[in-house]
Amino acid sequence: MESVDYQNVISDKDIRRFPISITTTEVNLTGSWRFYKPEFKEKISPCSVGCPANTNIPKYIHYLLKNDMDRAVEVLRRENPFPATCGRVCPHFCQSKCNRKDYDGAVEIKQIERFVGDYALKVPPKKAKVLSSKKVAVVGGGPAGLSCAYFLALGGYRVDLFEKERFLGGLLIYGIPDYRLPKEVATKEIENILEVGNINVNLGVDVNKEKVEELKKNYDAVFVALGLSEDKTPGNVAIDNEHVFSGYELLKEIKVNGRVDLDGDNISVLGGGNVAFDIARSIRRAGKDVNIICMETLETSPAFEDEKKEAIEEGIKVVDSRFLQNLKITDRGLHLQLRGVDKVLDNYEPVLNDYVEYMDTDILIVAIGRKREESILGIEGVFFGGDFYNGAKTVIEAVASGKKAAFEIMAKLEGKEFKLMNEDDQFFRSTDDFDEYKVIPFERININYFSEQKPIKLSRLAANERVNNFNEIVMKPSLEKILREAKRCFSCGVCNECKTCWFFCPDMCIDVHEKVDFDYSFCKGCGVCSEECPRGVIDMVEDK
Amino acid sequence: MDFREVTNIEYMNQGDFACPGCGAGLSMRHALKVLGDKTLIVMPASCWSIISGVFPTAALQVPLMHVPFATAAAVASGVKNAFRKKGQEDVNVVCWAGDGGTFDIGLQALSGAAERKEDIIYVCYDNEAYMNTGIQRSSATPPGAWTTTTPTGNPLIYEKKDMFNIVVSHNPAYVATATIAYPDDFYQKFEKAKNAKGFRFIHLLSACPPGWRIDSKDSVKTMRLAVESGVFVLMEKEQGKPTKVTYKPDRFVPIKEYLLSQGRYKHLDKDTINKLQIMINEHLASLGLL
Amino acid sequence: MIEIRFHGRGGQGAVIASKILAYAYFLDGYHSQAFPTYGAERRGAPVAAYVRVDDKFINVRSPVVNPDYVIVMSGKLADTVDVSSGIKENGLILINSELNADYYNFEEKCRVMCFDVSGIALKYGLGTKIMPIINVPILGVFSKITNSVSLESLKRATPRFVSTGIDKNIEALEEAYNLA
Amino acid sequence: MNKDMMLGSEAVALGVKLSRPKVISAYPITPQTHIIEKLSEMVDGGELDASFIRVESELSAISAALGASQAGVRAFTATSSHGLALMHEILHWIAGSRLPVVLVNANRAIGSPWNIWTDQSDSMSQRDLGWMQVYCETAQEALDTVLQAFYVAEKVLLPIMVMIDGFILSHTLEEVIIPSQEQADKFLPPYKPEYFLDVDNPLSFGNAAKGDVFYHLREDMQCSMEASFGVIREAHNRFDEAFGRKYDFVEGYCLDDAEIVFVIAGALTGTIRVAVDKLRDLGIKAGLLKIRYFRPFPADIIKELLKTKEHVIVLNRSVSFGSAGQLTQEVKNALYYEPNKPNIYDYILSLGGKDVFVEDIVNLAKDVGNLKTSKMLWRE
Repeated sequence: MESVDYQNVISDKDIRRFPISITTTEVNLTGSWRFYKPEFKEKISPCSVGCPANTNIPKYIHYLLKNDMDRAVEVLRRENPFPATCGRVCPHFCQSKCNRKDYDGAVEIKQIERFVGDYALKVPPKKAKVLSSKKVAVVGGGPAGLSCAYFLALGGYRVDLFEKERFLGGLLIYGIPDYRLPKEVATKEIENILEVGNINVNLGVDVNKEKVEELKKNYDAVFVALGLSEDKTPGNVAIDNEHVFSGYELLKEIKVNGRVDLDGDNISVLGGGNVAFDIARSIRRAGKDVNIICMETLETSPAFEDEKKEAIEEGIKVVDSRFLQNLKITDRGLHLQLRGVDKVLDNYEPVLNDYVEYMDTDILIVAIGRKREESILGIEGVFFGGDFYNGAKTVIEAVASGKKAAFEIMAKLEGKEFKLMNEDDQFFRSTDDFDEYKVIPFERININYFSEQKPIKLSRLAANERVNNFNEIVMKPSLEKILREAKRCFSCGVCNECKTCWFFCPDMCIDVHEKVDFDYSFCKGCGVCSEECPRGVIDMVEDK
Repeated sequence: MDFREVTNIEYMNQGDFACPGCGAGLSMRHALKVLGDKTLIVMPASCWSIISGVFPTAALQVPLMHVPFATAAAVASGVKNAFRKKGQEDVNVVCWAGDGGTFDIGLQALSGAAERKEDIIYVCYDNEAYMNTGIQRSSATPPGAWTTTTPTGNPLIYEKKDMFNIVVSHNPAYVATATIAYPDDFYQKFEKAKNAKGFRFIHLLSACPPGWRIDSKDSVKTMRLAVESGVFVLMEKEQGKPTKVTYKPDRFVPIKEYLLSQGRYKHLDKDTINKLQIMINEHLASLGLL
Repeated sequence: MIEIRFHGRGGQGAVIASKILAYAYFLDGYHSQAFPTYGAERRGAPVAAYVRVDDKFINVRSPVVNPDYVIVMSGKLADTVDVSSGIKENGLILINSELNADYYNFEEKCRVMCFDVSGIALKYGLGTKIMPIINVPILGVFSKITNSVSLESLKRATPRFVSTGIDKNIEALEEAYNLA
Repeated sequence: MNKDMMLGSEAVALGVKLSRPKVISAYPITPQTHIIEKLSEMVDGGELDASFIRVESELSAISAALGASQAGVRAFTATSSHGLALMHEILHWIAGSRLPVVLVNANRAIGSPWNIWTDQSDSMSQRDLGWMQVYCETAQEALDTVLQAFYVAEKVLLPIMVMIDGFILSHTLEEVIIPSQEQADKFLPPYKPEYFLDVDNPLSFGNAAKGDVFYHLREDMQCSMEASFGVIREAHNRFDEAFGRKYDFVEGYCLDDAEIVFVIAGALTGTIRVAVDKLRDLGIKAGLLKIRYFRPFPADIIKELLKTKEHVIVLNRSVSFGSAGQLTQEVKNALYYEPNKPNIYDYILSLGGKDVFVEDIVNLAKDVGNLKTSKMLWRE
């Protein structure tokens, strides 16, 4: 048979292409599909707003959970140089703002702060450099003055600090009893502040009006936080240090000597604030019977709830809604005439009723508040802060006031106008640079990523274990408990690298490392990351 | 689930052709994270036919073969038998099909493979209509839903086909429903499917922003709402064990909330929504969930 | 070329008989071919099968229309099916029947032979009274009367196409051969 | 030489077994069933080391073959008629995927009405897929062609369909020379594809391709079809060396001096041979051209063989309704540029198993003077 000549074999050329894909879709830059783009924008947690010092609570909790304690300490100290102190004595306004409060109970921030603060005691802060030739005088070595000095020092200014007493710390050292704040804690924390450098401490310097005027001339700025210098007394009572004592002075004596000797077993304390309860409880620790007499009802009296509760546990009797109308010194001691009080007005004036009661007591301790040295307040061009300016407030409020003053001073010295970064929120932070200050409400929390869990229970010394000593009452929770509690934090508005955005990005365009980075070459702008972020740190913005 | 513990290894390339917020793309990404690199995909016509990239590019880093619409489970049977003969029994042969390719045109091949106990994993990503062709009704389209072929809403008598129990009736090794909106559940189920031997079926609810008429950002949220409202029940059945509901919300969200979050249901009146709620309640009651 | 046509009813084994026969011819050294006319395979329905034998390769594949031999598996079939159709002059029709060959009166000029193969089948337990399986023994009769295929080859061919009762079939085959 | 008798179907099964496929998937349909019954027996009996997937439809049968082939192993399936039609979509896909699947089709008519008997409408209507097509005349040829088919398909990287006529070949017991496994192995090397599903070299197969790419992929399929002539010839030569049996794209019979040539494909060829012999006895110079390869269509060879003939009667066992028999179309096409082309008659015979007898063909040749080339011819 005839045959036609054909090419005998197949060459590569004959089979050139197969329907096989061997390259990647990465040539397809899907970022061009986008109308909106995600942006990483951290926001403000309500607890930070609640904190007078605006501590970035979620952030330090995040570092705690990351087992990066140094970073946690750094974040805490960025706003507050007294974390170990505040972790004990601060009423934690933050907790009352916590988004978890009405969900399953606020995060026990106080104990977390105490935990990190105690760690911080062992970590001195980094030395600050001197960046300016200008000098600032700070008068008063309490929490406000120390905070002001601390932030100024961090800002590169040299500070001369003046303190009347032999030690720095004010009420931290001379006021708050050890069972609430051990002296060593406050002392260490103050030492750490001084570690920053740039602070020249002058102890035993009593500053009066003339001295302030002088400082004003010699320094580029002066901050005065003298605290409250004089006891208030009821009109018909005078402190004689025989039958009638100053609560403040007694507390100081106890802090310095560890004890106080009073003649008499039946002691009455006048006042409903923390000082009244502190002195009452301190004296109770000497085995004496103590009454607290206050104008308010027990519930409305201004002392911290814990204080009141613990005082009653310790056997202190609270005679509330009573006004000391008269006092007679007798052979057996003091005879008090008390009137019933219907209510207490805003200016601390009681509205009395007809009820009259008499009470005998060996000693009366007055703790109804203290006054400031008004004459200094009139000096212009001087910055004021702390209790001296704000009246009796909490430690954290003193810290906040010192911090605010420091920034105001620095703004002034640098010729800038100081303004709070967000007036509405009373929020300022020294170093973080947010473009948008927005507080994350509970509704912004993607609750699907959380489940209900009650806060940890705190262990306290029982009343009979504490009435004969000054040991701390709230025991330190275990690390396990602290971490469990820390995990409850929603981390509102603050990235805690949970990677939810990364997980749900359909386009693999997210990298989470400290913050969230987006690969805009491929991000299609779907917005799932923003929607799913449990804490609202990703915003979708128009992509122009 | 702690997302920080999820592997960083990706088996998908960027630049895929999924719409923004596509549930199917996201589901594939995570399914592959569980299944790993000893996996290959058999893919019938579906949105993923496009998502996977245009020749000569590929969005997957595992082998993939595209196959005609009706054939996924049969092709996978052939692939698995070939791998067995090659001595590579350990390769996961995965069908990745849409609801059309599973509930409708691919059902026969699926049933055949399930009955033969083929050692494959069949994943149906169910976006409840023919989305790739532009949103036409499938037998996975829920009653009441708008599609371009049910412009006044899918009649209520067309109840969504009960794929879970259809597959269960073949007594396969493992059957589950899942959605990526519940990552824990999703990962556990893929892990179980991976470790089981024999025919395995996972029915994934997968949001389609254009088809469901939702904002792309709400994709995961809507899938979650489907579960929270009881429209999609997360369950599983291992061979020899009873069907188990793997997640039950504390209380079911009213179906209204789910329906009205999506444009495809916006035409529904109160009466219809009530009827749908009754249907869902009956279904949940039959599962012992109400 | 020899052409053979089988008539049977579904289930009687006409197709198998045709295969055994073709194979036996093959074993005898011939070229052969066997094939059925299939309808749907239904028990009881009439079927036909064909065998061709030649000393060279058989090309033609059309049905056998002018057979040299016709083998009818059941006498009753001859009443309803035109079994003699196209038979060559002096061709032979072998019918499994108790009746006398005279009973069958075909138009064509051909020989007719009847043989009660069913009786032999039943004796060896092949099939039932209603439906005896006679496909193997009838080949013994065919071998004897035509002398065109060897008994030995039939015996050898049988096991290849019969799955059960091989021994009984072969015994029946031999008895049919001997009695024919 | 080991010779035996077997059905055409069994010869196919034996050819498959000798080819050592790894996956067989099939669904029963008359008249293909004997093939898969026999293969099941071989697999279950351990004679053949393959997976036999008993699928639930022809669609799945061919799909499983697609999967197996893409996975890189030799895959086989068999079907017929409606089954082949049901496979249609996947047949396209396999060709487009460039997978060397071998399919045996037992030719059978397609309804309606129901008809289980043989014609070639089923395979002829699948001619444009990119599958090679071979039509077999005898059981021996069927066996041999299956072996060749794997060789050719795996070199050309296009699938191949081997046709045996239903009943008249599939169910016919005839003699076959049995090749040994050693011979077969020598002829057919193990299948080693370059691209396949491989977790160590992950590729995507069949991703969407736009027109500019798709167009050239299709051009490549045509290039491969054209180049396949060389491969097929090589296969035939090697087969001859290994087994001593010669095959070609076409086979002539009494062709050299023939004036009337019948063109046919499939098992009815044998009947036509007998008719040619008869015609020669009657002094009529008849001849026969048997077409084995319908795809690729060996147009050049056919042109050379037929260009000087007077009458060419193309015997079609299928119709392209509204046009001509598919075989006629191709033959006419091959001869189009010849200046003195023969009279080409478009004859349709034996649809749905209608019997064809030697006499019919003899009469047809005798009557050639009265036949018309202008219209399709049907038997009285």
